Amino acid sequence: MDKAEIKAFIAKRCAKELKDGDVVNLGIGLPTMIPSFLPEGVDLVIHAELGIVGAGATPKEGDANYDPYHVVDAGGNPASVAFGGGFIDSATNFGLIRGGHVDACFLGALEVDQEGNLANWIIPGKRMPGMGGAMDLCVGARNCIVCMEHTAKGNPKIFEKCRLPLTASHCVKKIITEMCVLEVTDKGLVMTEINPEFTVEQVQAATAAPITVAENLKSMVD
Amino acid sequence: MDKAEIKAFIAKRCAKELKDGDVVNLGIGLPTMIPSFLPEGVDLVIHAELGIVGAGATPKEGDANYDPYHVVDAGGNPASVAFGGGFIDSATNFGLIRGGHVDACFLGALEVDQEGNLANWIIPGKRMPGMGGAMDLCVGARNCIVCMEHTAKGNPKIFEKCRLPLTASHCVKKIITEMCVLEVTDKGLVMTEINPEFTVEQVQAATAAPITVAENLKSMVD
Amino acid sequence: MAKKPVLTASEAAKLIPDGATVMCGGFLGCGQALAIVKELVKLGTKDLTLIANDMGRAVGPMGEEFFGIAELIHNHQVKRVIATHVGMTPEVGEQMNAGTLEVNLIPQGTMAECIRAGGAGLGGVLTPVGNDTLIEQSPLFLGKQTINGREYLLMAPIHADFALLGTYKCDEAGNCWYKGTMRNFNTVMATAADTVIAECEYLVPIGEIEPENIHTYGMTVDYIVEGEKK
Amino acid sequence: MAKKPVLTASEAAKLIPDGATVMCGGFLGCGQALAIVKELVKLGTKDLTLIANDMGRAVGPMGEEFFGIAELIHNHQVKRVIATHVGMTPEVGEQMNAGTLEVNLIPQGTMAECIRAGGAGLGGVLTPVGNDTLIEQSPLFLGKQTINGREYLLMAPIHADFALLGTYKCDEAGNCWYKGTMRNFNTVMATAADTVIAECEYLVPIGEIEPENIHTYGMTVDYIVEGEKK
Repeated sequence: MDKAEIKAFIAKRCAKELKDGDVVNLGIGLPTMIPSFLPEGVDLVIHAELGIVGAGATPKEGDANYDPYHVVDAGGNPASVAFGGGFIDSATNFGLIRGGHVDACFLGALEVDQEGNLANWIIPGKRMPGMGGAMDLCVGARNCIVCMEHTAKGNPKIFEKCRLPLTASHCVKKIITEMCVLEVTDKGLVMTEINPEFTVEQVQAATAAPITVAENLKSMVD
Repeated sequence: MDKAEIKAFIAKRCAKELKDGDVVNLGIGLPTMIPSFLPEGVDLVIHAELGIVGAGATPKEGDANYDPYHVVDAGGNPASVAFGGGFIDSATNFGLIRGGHVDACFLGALEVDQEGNLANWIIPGKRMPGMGGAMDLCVGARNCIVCMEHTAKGNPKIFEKCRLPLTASHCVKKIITEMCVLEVTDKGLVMTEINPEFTVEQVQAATAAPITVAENLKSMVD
Repeated sequence: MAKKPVLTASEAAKLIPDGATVMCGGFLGCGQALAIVKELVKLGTKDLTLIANDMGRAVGPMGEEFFGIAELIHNHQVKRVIATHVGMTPEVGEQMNAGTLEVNLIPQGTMAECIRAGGAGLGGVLTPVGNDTLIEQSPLFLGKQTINGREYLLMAPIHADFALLGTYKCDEAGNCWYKGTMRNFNTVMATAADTVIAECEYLVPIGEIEPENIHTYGMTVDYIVEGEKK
Repeated sequence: MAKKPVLTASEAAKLIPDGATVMCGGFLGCGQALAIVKELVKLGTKDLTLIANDMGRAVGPMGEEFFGIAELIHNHQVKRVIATHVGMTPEVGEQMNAGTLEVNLIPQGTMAECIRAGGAGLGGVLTPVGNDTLIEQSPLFLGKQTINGREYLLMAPIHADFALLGTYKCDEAGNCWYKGTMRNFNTVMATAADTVIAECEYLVPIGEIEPENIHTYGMTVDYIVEGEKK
């Protein structure tokens, strides 16, 4: 699989986590591909930190709802509200996030560990863009799912313990990569699904934390 | 003075505390008479706990804005919004009250004392209607002014220390009655104005707390 | 966005079991889910805990006998109330004195804020209101804290099993708009209950409430009930 | 209700002295008081502390050079920022590394809530967000508290000398309405500063914004500025 195929593969698997009516927040990059893999009849409420409850498709220049000065997303790009969605202020919006009204958030990680700790906002001395709404989402969403390539340039991203400063502790419930699906449990990481292109040994070699293989290990490609 | 004259006298004096643009909350009864004594050009923002920022005149049956099911005041009576006013939810509204955005609240008291403590919401074993928004207003308004008849059936209402359960402590800045104007200071009650119909001795006799007479004692009737 | 299920007032009332904790929006009945409350009265659902600014009115704006949740009190269906003011429903005091009703009074702003905190995942509310008063004996009072030299009461968040909203317009996605003073506690209550039921006077198509002018967001509403137009 | 004074952007900017703490509504410039900011740049007001979600954009939506408060950073007029994300304005990182700019990053929800608390007279914010992170070293962090078995950070309220709102419509009484995603932090900031200035694209007569649809209440607004229509 090339990079694009890997991303699509992960996004497709992520889509299975969702059911009709779920309120979800999608991080930048890979997570934004998830909605295109939803089965017919599964309609999400896309929640955007910047102030859209029920975001719509990204408008293009010339579209009636293209308004780059008044309706934008958290990246500053033109956005839109879905039919039935609304605009909201930041305090109320993050009240909804922190209060458990968002069913799931999907986001990438620099590092994630077997305790469900997540690091994705800062590399001290190198990059400090800020956490934006990520800390609130990781703590507040009912289900925090990391979706990412299993390794970075061949190096593990899944550890026994994160080394980088955390975004949130004990928040990640599930890790979905091109190799496998890992659940974060009291007893560490449990692999519940595997991509048949890989062996259990290959997954373990690419992971810097022990992995328990579930008794009924399934294929990611069903 | 009969009861009605006494109330009007007090309300008229209260009106002098206000300047154009002030945001005020008026308790039930006497305080609601204050606006009718405002000089020309003094326009208040009347703040209503129930959810009106800038309340208007009380509408009568047949008026276009008479809507007893949708626009009411804290007594459940038909109310209206002034031109330029708005409707607001309770959390935001009390945020404005607590946050010091209300310039003054005028309210009556069962008891008030020389420390500025106020009791006006409960008589244990007899009446317990509830505090409604009174506690928030007393603590939150920049200026909390008690306006009431000086005594109740001849008995003092102004004490060294309140006996009834408090609405709020150290909140009252000024007491305006038909007899005098008292300021609450670090050194106790200071009489700054007197109704020329009464003597200082009469005021002191009607008050169950020591009163210091201001050096430049003025007449309430100028 | 998915449409929300529309129930009759009777169907909605049947969702609420005996012993439930129910938040009721409304201020003296203005902005209250009047039709659902009527059905709760008919059903005789009992041992309710009600969280509401007040207990409605013994007499309605047009002389109606009972207006809003006052009838649940009259019917002895309530075991506990958390409210700010109960002076318009004398039966509350009578039942309290008779020992059949527990009454917890808290300041109006504290109530709004504690409900908001319950819906917004905050650990509590730090308010200067209620200092040196009986509020320090409230079951919601968790302790005192001095911050920057000022004393605050730490009050507990409030959450409920059900919230009944009394709205004016509700669209098919559950977005709500309140006329006049109906909004009061409804907007915070919509965020602070496991199941949220929005009664409306007018059920309108999606789009009729402008996306900028939504007062309660449909994502927090579970069911819609079309009530009576007033 | 009294009308609010209308100033030019230049007059408004001159109200803000060197060293002032200024809250700026806006998210990457959307909902920011762009005209007033431009005048602050011209005036060269210095040693500002800015409180804003981000520091605007180095490049605007239509390729503009600087969009919003990014230009104040570029011009070295800012000594400290409290923000949630500064990735779109690389100069913030550069000045921070050079030791000329203090940067305090806090989570977006915490920022909104701390500003709201500052405007609503609350003693602080108890949030579970930031637990076990660098936020525990933030100057706004006041301590940890366990409530009902869960750990919360107590974060300090935020208040400022000035708040600059970027609104769409503003009526003569100061009531504001925001289009689309302009609202963001503006509504809470309007309550949490000594002096509040509302810049608008359209100054409209009273009544044009329905009393139910006001986003920022005129009673909290001190001055109105008519800015550029976008």
